[in-house]
Formats: sequence, structure tokens, C-alpha cells
Amino acid sequence: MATTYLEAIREGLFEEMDRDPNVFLLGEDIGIYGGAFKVTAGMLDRYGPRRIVDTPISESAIVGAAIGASFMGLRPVAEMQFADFISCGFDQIVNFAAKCRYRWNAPAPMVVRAPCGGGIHGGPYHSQQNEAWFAHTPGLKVVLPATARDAKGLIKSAVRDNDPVIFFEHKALYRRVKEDLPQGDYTVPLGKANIHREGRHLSVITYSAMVHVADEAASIVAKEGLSVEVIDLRTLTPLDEDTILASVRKTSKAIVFHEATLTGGFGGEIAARITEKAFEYLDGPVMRLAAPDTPVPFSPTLEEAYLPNVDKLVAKIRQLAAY
Amino acid sequence: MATTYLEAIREGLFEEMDRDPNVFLLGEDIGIYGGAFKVTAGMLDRYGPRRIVDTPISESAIVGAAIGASFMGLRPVAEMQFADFISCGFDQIVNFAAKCRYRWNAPAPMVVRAPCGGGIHGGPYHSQQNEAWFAHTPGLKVVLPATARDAKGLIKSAVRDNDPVIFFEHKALYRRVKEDLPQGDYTVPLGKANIHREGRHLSVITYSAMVHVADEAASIVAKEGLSVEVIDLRTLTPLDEDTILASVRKTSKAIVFHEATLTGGFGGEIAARITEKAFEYLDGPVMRLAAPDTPVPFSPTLEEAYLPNVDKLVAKIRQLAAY
Amino acid sequence: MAAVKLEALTRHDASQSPEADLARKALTYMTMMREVEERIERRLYRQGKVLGGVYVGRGQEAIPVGAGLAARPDDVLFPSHRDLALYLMRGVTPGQIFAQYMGRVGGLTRGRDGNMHMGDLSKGLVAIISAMAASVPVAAGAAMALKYQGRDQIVMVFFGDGATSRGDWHEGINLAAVQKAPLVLFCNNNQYAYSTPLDKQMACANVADRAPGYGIPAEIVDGNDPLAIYEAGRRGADHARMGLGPYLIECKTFRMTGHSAHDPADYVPKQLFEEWSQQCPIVRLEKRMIEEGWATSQEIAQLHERIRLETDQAIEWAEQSPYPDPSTLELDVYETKG
Amino acid sequence: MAAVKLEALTRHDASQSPEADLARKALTYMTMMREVEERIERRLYRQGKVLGGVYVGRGQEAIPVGAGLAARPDDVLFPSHRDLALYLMRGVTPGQIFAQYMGRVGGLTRGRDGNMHMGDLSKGLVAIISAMAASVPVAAGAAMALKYQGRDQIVMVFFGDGATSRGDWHEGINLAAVQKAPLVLFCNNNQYAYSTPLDKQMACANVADRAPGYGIPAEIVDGNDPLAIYEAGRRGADHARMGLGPYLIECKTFRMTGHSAHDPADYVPKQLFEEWSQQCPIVRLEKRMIEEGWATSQEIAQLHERIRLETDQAIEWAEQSPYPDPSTLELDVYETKG
Ligand SMILES: Cc1ncc(C[n+]2csc(CCOP(=O)(O)OP(=O)(O)O)c2C)c(N)n1
Ligand SMILES: Cc1ncc(C[n+]2csc(CCOP(=O)(O)OP(=O)(O)O)c2C)c(N)n1
Ligand SMILES: [Mg+2]
Ligand SMILES: [Mg+2]
Repeated sequence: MATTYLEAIREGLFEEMDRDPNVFLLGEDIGIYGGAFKVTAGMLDRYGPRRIVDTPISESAIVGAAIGASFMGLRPVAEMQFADFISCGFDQIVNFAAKCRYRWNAPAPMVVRAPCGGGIHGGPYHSQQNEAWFAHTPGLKVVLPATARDAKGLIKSAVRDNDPVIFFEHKALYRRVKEDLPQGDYTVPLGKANIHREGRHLSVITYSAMVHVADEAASIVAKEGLSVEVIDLRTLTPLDEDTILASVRKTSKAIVFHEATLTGGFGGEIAARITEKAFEYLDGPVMRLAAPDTPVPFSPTLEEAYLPNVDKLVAKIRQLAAY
Repeated sequence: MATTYLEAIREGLFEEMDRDPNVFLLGEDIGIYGGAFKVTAGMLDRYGPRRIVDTPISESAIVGAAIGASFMGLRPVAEMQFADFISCGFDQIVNFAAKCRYRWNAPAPMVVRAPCGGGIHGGPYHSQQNEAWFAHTPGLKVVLPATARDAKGLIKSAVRDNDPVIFFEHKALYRRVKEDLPQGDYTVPLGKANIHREGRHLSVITYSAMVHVADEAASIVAKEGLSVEVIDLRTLTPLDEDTILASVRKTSKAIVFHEATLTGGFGGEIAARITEKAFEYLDGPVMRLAAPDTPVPFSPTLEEAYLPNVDKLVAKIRQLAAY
Repeated sequence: MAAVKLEALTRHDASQSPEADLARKALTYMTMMREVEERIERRLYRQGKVLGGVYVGRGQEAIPVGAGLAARPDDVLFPSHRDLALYLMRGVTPGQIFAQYMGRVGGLTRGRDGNMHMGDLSKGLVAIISAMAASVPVAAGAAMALKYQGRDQIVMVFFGDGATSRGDWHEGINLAAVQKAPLVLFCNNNQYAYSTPLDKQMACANVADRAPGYGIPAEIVDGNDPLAIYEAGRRGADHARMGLGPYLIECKTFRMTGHSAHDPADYVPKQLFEEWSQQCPIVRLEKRMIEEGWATSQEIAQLHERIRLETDQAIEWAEQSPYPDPSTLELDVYETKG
Repeated sequence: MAAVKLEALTRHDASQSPEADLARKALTYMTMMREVEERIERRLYRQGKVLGGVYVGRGQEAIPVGAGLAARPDDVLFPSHRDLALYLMRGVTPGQIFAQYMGRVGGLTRGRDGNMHMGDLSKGLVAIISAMAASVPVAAGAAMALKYQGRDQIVMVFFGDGATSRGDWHEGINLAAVQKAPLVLFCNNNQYAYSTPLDKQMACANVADRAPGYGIPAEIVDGNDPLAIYEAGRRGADHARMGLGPYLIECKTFRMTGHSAHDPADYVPKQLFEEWSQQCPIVRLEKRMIEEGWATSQEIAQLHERIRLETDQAIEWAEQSPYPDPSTLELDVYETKG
């Protein structure tokens, strides 16, 4: 029976909570309500209020408390109701959690789950894709699964990881993406990209919801004889540079593709690394496709114009292929 | 008489406060104490507590209050005692200030001043260079002067600008950099890079304190016959792409250079743009030099190893020149 | 004849009193808010014409209305997400509100943002952002600016019980208190924040218990009585306008809906809904108005009818408002696109 | 003879009482803190051997010492930047502290961070970060964890008057209060935050006035009396350990220095320094100890001498500790680099 992306995360959390009594969840409305998106539905019944902690509306306290609990040997999984509110707990994440191992050898093994991304008519405050802030903060790991299989395998790895992990779940994938999951206890390692689709002529390097857009675009241009490889990064830190470079060395052309806004997005990092480390292999400029530099607009006409999509990517692929 | 970078900022603020009665300052210890770095020394005497507002320790309230005051027609200049604490007011900056014009046509003309950068033995919490977070946030302008002349001209432009500006002052430059300033009321426009030093063989694209490091490195390799052009971006948003591309089209080789940590830094953005838009002109990979992906360490031996410096840049220049 | 005449006169006098006038205004705006939100939540949302989150203030209309009546027209308002009436009172039309919810250019944000995320500085209305309580420091700054400018306007800011847990709430009030900024704070204590009941939000009995920690006065009022809220609001506004600093008003009420349109609120004990349904601020005010002779039931029925008609027309107007042109997407991020 | 003997016995008895023992410990740690900080601020800093900011707790030693005595050895401490004694009480050596300030590998952060930014989980000491009050939510989480684990330890967290303005302070206490987490909060109210006096920091008279807003008890104590702070700390610790939730202790004191070593504190009225210099917690305790027969002035002089010697040796030790090897720069950002 196919499992959705959302159910996959829930399963992963259930399994980790069963496996390790130190794992607990905290966040707003995660108990009786099961979370704004119902990811934690059923958890309170199973584990009780000791391990499923409903908190006041205070993102900084949620993150801070997770750090403090991690110091005491627990494995907190904190939920931000939307990734947009993670900026309310920003200082705790980038200054407390990220730096404590480096400074005084006090690891903070914890996960901050953050439902991100647009396409749900959420407007400027329920659609953000703000992973780049965290990928620029040494000490944090940044994870963004694209598939149900990875969502489960990565959340389990994140919970077991001994460093703070920001885990971005794409809201538009929660119920739209599903697949049969492997049986039993499996994990997907942090720091390993997935070759989502093999190809020979051009690499699209992407992550999160855009993996599916890239796959569709690849199918379309395949009919024109263009073989596109789709790399799903899965984690931005650690970054699987080897897989990126191997792909580009093979195809000689690369498009970096993400839903976050263009300027200062993580795509720049990837494009820069490709250029620096695979320059001789390049048969054309590394191109980027991303959202324009605006807040995420609410109205359907504007949001559609804002979000990267199959058409825009197909056009970009054709442009680079023709270079 | 030569004016320091710090005095230049102070002069700029004095002039803008004299010019426009709507300009006022708020922040911690900016009044009788004149600010942690004495940038606002003398202001309280001249303008009184109405226009020089000492606040409680609450960065989020400082930024929020600046936004609210700007809505009422004032021109607030908020001081963060250190750029490291800007993360405590992060949500107000990236979600309130940055988006209000776009959302409902309510501009927030305000400046957030933030003393940044390392080299003063400040350790992880008094040395950060975190401009990339803001340069990835549409709606904000990000300014980082490198010289006394620019510091004055840019702070004046920032105060007059009708959008929220994050103004990063480099602490290591405050008293170290000085020059004779132009007489009278001058401004330096936001969005215009400066060709700090002309050259033919290779472009170093940089900003803030690293401009001086680049200039020194350029002087050293000049003796080897290598002519290096140093571009001082001055503002990251708006970004002066034209000046960058014109330089690279001329020299065909580029190093992007900043003090912030490498991964996810704004250097990736610049490198990506160069590669995408000047690919045919490139005679070598665009390279980057930046701090390693760690917190800023305290101990002199570690901080010295951490900070980009002349030696490291000279080595990089030679490497790229030899490509 | 004489007796009848006298009675009519008495009635007339009562209905002409300032209190009657206030009550009629309160009833009008509460009813308008109820009607507009009913259409949004129960019709347009279910028809798929309204996208995104829908948060209504059913049963809590007395708060924005009582407060709004206490404000001077030039005072500056920071509504929260259940304060629709404040917009109506400042002359935003129901049509603009429907257009806003439907993402049309006729809305206050021209489709850039949705639902209650709207403002209009020319009307003294500042738009919330989603982050709860983020308005409080901003309102503090607006109030500081009014004082700076020597104006005698004040600022009113609105928030829920849950919002008081946020650091911004604390920092904003503290700054305003230290600065003696003219700020009146209205807490809509509807006893829930999404699914979270008060006892998981705070360990004190009242939000008002926090006021001494900022050295500011506070009072607790019946959140379903617009006239009581008006009175408290006047006290608060006078306090602030006299330069005495912030003033906190806690309005005890109940959220008669789920958190938003998609939330069935199974977590709320049914009994609470039943109890509080007896306290509907509209029904209560109507009853009182008839008792006091401030209006007849016929007049009230006419009011409802008029508002229904206006609302019908407003929806028509909004539905004719176009969606924004995609080519405008990148405008107005900065003053000049840069 | 008999009289003399009796007197000696009485003295002996007094000096053997638990109170005397406590007082001696308090004096020892206060003196150690004073001595170590004097060397840092007035010698090593001026010699250029200590880099970065230097914040000392001169005149405020009673707070960490009184609190630390009230803690059980397995309780978890979150010191702030004027609480050096807590480290000494948990067995961190003066040598390690000097090495920390000098950026040597012998310091608790091995040169990665400076001054009071140090911790050691094995000793129940959690390092602050610079952002004031950021420790409060973290301490709340640690306390929640102890409760989760069914342990009967508690957490003590320390902060200044200025720190209470921050959102984190509010969010952290509120969360701990709702969760009834075993947390004792110590406010060092030294009446200044950098150059900012209390009346520009808060509009209430006492930090303790904020406790009712979290539904927690608070008390105000003489911040220059370690035994009074110890007593309050015991009450707080008992309260927390019994599962009754957080407890706030406000210690009224004065910052007898500039904010940091480079601040001459011109903004502080001279008279305040004079007044408060009469309240030195070390001098006061010594006087009382002699009066109560808990120690002789000779014993006290010996204590000072012993501490001076130990401090000399500690500095020598620290100066021999090497600077970190630059090749270690990129280690320990993550568990495994990469
Ligand atoms: C900082 C932040 N975290 C989480 C949310 C998600 N959220 C939206 S409304 C809400 C509950 C608000 O409760 P309250 O302040 O009591 O207002 P009410 O909805 O009850 O009127 C939550 C948790 C948010 N908007 N902002
Ligand atoms: C969030 C934040 N803003 C600003 C600072 C700069 N700063 C360091 S200590 C200090 C004053 C702290 O005052 P208080 O909490 O009263 O402690 P005290 O130094 O008086 O013991 C300030 C403003 C900081 N460390 N953190
Ligand atoms: Mg509520
Ligand atoms: Mg203080």
C-alpha cells in the first residue's frame, strides 16, 4: 500500500520514538490536534503528554528548550508550525544550537521540523523556502526530502544524528507524493544525493518539491531526444559534491534549480562549486532557475507566475541544450 | 584632516539628523555612552533623548519599533550593538520590514546599523559577517562600506532611501581606515560598485574589510607583473552586476572574495552570475576565497587561520593567473 | 393620547441618547462583521472562491467594535486576525474585503497577500504579519513616533491570548512602557490558541496579571459586551493620550469556531460552545437595545436586511474585480525595481 | 582557666556549626572569584595577555556563591557573565579559567571561545552565548528533560536585570512555568545594563514584579549577602525539586565596575559607587564571621594568602598552556567533518 510523504515522516517518527525512549516531540498543537498538517496525529494517544509536548506560541523557547533537553541526553524533535516562523527562533538555531559543539564540545542532537514551500495559496507567510539561511550557518545540517521513501529514511537519520538538523518538509508534497516504502527499519544517510533520473546530455541539480518538476520536464524533453539527469541533493549540508561533479563531468551542462528565490539562494553555491571544480568539463554556462526575488504572492495568478514550474524549466533546458 | 571610517559614519548621521528632523536613532547604550563603539558619541548632547533613544535589550523591539516609526513618517536608524545580535531581531527584519511595501504598499524607510566582522578577538559572538542572510531576503538592501568616504556617503544614502537598509559597518575598519573626505553634502548611491583599483589580468570582486586585503594583495602581485582589478561592491542588494561583468569581460579571470564563511555565502551568487552571464569571456574558473565553514574562533592562532588574508589571496591570485 | 405621546417621546429620547447612538453603531458593525465573515467562511470558502486560511471572529465581534468606537478617527490601529470590524469602521468596504480574500486586485493588498493580512496607512490601519505578536513592537514604535511628533493620537494594538507567549509581545510592551508611548493593548482572550487551551499557554490566571511586570495598568472586561469594551477603551485611550503610557485591556471571550475554516475544533468541549452561545454579543446587545428603548426589533430587522443586501452587492463587486496581472509580479519589492 | 576553656569551646562550637561551615565556603569562593577576576581585569588584561571582552562580578560575588551553595552537586547550572564562582565551586580550576581568557588550549573551550563563554557538561555547567537571556529557554528545556527522565535534579539559570527585557527571557520562563519544570531563576539586578539604568530598562520597580505574570513565586533578597541568597536558593530549589515549577529570586546589588574592563562607567553617579562600596559582600561576611565566632581574622588572612598563592600558580600554569594548533581550526563543527 502506497505511503504518502506525510505518512512516511509520521512512520519514521513513530519508529524512532519506539526505538529510543529519549526521543520526544515538542511544538505548537502537535498533541491532541496532531499538528497543523496532522503529521503527529496519533502520537499523543500512543506516547502521552510526557513525550508529546504541546508548547505555548514561542518558537525561540521551543528551539531553546530542544537544545537544553539535548544537553541532558534527550533527542528532541521540534516542530515549527510553518517554516515561515522559524525566523522567530532564529537566534537559538544559528547562535546556540549551531555553535555549541565547536565552542565547548557540547553537541546538540536535535531536529527542527519545518513545513516549507509554496503552491498551497499560503501567501507570503505560509510559503517560504528559507533553507539558504541555515545552509550558510556552519554547525547545522539542512535536509529537504523530495520523496516519501527519502522523507522516512531521512527523518530517521536526522533523529539519530548527533548534530542539529533543520528538516524541511515540503507542504505541497505531504499528500501528493506517495510510493511503496521498503519494509522494516531503513535509513537514508545525510550527505548523499540521489540520482533521481539518469541522463547523458544535461544535469538538473535540485531538491525538495522541484525534483518532481524536474522529472516531468525531463520526460518532456526526452521526447525531443534530450537526456536529462536529475540530481536530488536531499541534503544541502552536508553537500554531496561528488555526485554533483560526477554528473556534470558526464553531461557537461548543468542547471541548478530551486524553489527559493534566486539571489543569494543555495543555487549560487552549487553553481559556483561546479564552475570552480569542473570548469574544463563545461560545455556551457551553469544556469540557474529559481523563484524571482519577491515575497511569495498570495493570488493564484501571481503565485503561478512566481513558482518555478515545468514550462520554465523546459525552456531553460532547451536554451542550455542549444548552447 | 583625515577622517576615520567611524567618524565618517558619525558625520553622515549628524548631517542627516540636521537635514531632516524625522531622522532619529534608537538602540542600546547609544545615548550617554555613545554606543559600544562610540559611533553615536555626542549625539545625545546635540539632539537630546527625544531623537537619541536608549532602548532596553530587545533587538526585536528595536527593529519593530523602527518599522512602526517609519510607518508614521519618521526615518529611524536602529543600532544593533553587534551584527551578531541581529539574529535576535531577525523575524522583524525579514518578515515585517522586508515585505510590507510589496504586500500592502507600506514602505518602511529605515536603517539597521550593524557592526560586523572579525579581527578584533571577539570570538564567535562578536565577529560575525552575516550579510548573506539578508541579501537572500527580497525587500532589503544590504550595504557594506569599505572606506571612510563610502561609509559617510552610503550611510547618508541609506538614511534617505525609501526601503529598509541593513548597514554593515566593519569593526576592524572603524579606526584603522581614514582619509580626507570631500567637502560638503555628498552621497554615494546604493547599487553602484566602485572600481577600487584598476587592473587588466584578473578581477577580485569583494566588499567591506576585504577590499583592503585585496588591494594589498594586488600591490604584491603587481611586482610580479600581474595587474589585478579590485571591485568593491559596496552594496550587495542592489547588486551592480554591470560593473562586475564589465570587469570580468575585460580581465577574463575572477576571484570572488569575502570574509563571511564560504558555503552559502554571497560569493556563490556572484560567481554564479559571472559564470552564467560572462561564460564566453572566462579564461579560467571563477574562484572563491572566504572563511572556512566554522564559527569564528576566539584564540588568536585560530582566528588568524580562520580569516582570509593577504597571503591566502596572493596564493589564490597566482593559482588563477597560472591557469 | 397624552400618555401615548409621552411614551413616544420617552422612546424617542432614549433612542437619541449618546448611548443609543453608540449601541446602534456597535450593532451595525458587529452585524456587518458577522455577515461578511459568514459569507467568507460558509459560502465563498466552501465554494472554493476563497483560498488560503480563513480565520473569523464569530462571537468576538464586540472586541474590535468596542475598541474601534473608543478610538478617534485619527488614531492608528493594528488589528489582529479576528478584528475585521476595525476595517469596516475605518471605511474599508465589504467589497474590498471580499476581493482581498479572493486574491483580487480590488483587495487592500491587490492580491499580494490574503485574508486579514491587509492594511491602509491612509486609514490608520496597519497590516499584521502572520507571526503572532509581531505587531506589538511595531505598534510601540508607531506610538513612540506619534509622541515624537507631538501629535495627540494614540495607537491601539490587538492580539490573542496565545500571542502573549511570544517574545515580541514582551519586548514590545516593555519598550512602550519605558518610553511611555501612547499605546492601548487589547487582548482577545478567547481561551484557545489554535488547539491549545489557556492552561498550556500560560501559568497565570489572566493576561492582565502580566501588566504589573511592565508597570502599566490593566483591566479585565466582558469581551462580549461592546459597550463595556468601549468604556474600557476610552479609559485606556485617555490614559495613553494624557501621556501616561500603555494600558492593557483583557477581553474575556470565547472562540465560537474552529481556529480556521478547516478546523472542526473537536478538541473543544461541546459544553463550552453551548455555554458561550448564550453570550453572543450581537444577540445580547439587541436585547438590551430593545429593553432600553434604543431601537425597535423592527429597526433591528431592517438593519440586518440592509446589511445582507449590501453584502450581496459587495460580493458581486469583488467577483468582478480581476486577478492581478502576472506581469506585475516583480513590482514594488523596492521603490524602484533594483 | 575554666572560663577561658569555656570561651574556647564556645568559639569552637560556633565555628563547627553548619552555618559557620557555609560561611567559610561562601567566603572562600567569593574570595577566589574576586582574586581571579582581579588578576584578569587589572593585570592580564592590561598586560595584553587577555584579549576580547572582560566582564567581572566585583561586588556581586554573593550571587553565584549563595546560589551555588544552595545547589546540589548534580544540579545543572547556567551561569551568566558575572558568575565566575559557579565554575570554581564545580571544580573548574583557576588555571583553566585563566587559560580560557587567554585563548589557550587549557581553557574549557580550548581557545574556541573566550572569557565567560565556557561550559562543561560533565560538571553540570552550561556555557552562555552572548545574546542576553538566550540561556533561559535552554535552561527551561534542560529542566523539562530532568523531569522527563524522572530525575530529581533541578536547573539554576542566571541573568542580569537587562536580560529580562529580551523575548527569550519571557518565552523561556513562560514555557518552564506551564511545564512546571524544575527551574530556579536568579536575577543579578545590579541596576545597570552596560550604560542603561533600570528606569530605561523596565517600567516596574522590581524584576520580581514579573513573576505573577508567569504564575510563579518570587522573592527579593539582599544581593550582597551570600547566606541570604543561599536561604532563598534553598527555598527555590526545594520548590522546584518538589515539582512545583519555577521560582524566581531577584538579588539586589550593584555593579562595582564598568560594564567591562574598557568601560570607565562615567555615566554612573560616583555617589552610588561610594554607597555600595560599604556593602562589599566579602567584607560584610568577614565581619559577621568574626562577630559570630565562625572564624578568626587570622584564619581569614590565611585564606586570602592561600588563594593569592594558588592564583599565582594558576596563572603560571595557564601561561604554559599552548595556543591551539591552527590545524585544528575546522575540527568539531560537526561530529564528523563534512
Ligand atoms: C509565531 C507564530 N507561530 C505560530 C503561528 C501559527 N498560528 C496562527 S494563529 C495561532 C494561534 C493564535 O492564538 P491566539 O493568539 O490566542 O489568537 P486566536 O487565534 O485564538 O484569536 C497559531 C499558533 C503563528 N501565526 N505565528
Ligand atoms: C541580545 C544582546 N544584545 C546586546 C548585547 C550586548 N550586551 C552585553 S552585556 C549587556 C548588558 C547586560 O546587562 P544585564 O543583563 O543587566 O547584565 P549585567 O552586565 O549588568 O550583569 C549588553 C547590552 C548582548 N550581549 N546580547
Ligand atoms: Mg486565542
Ligand atoms: Mg545589570
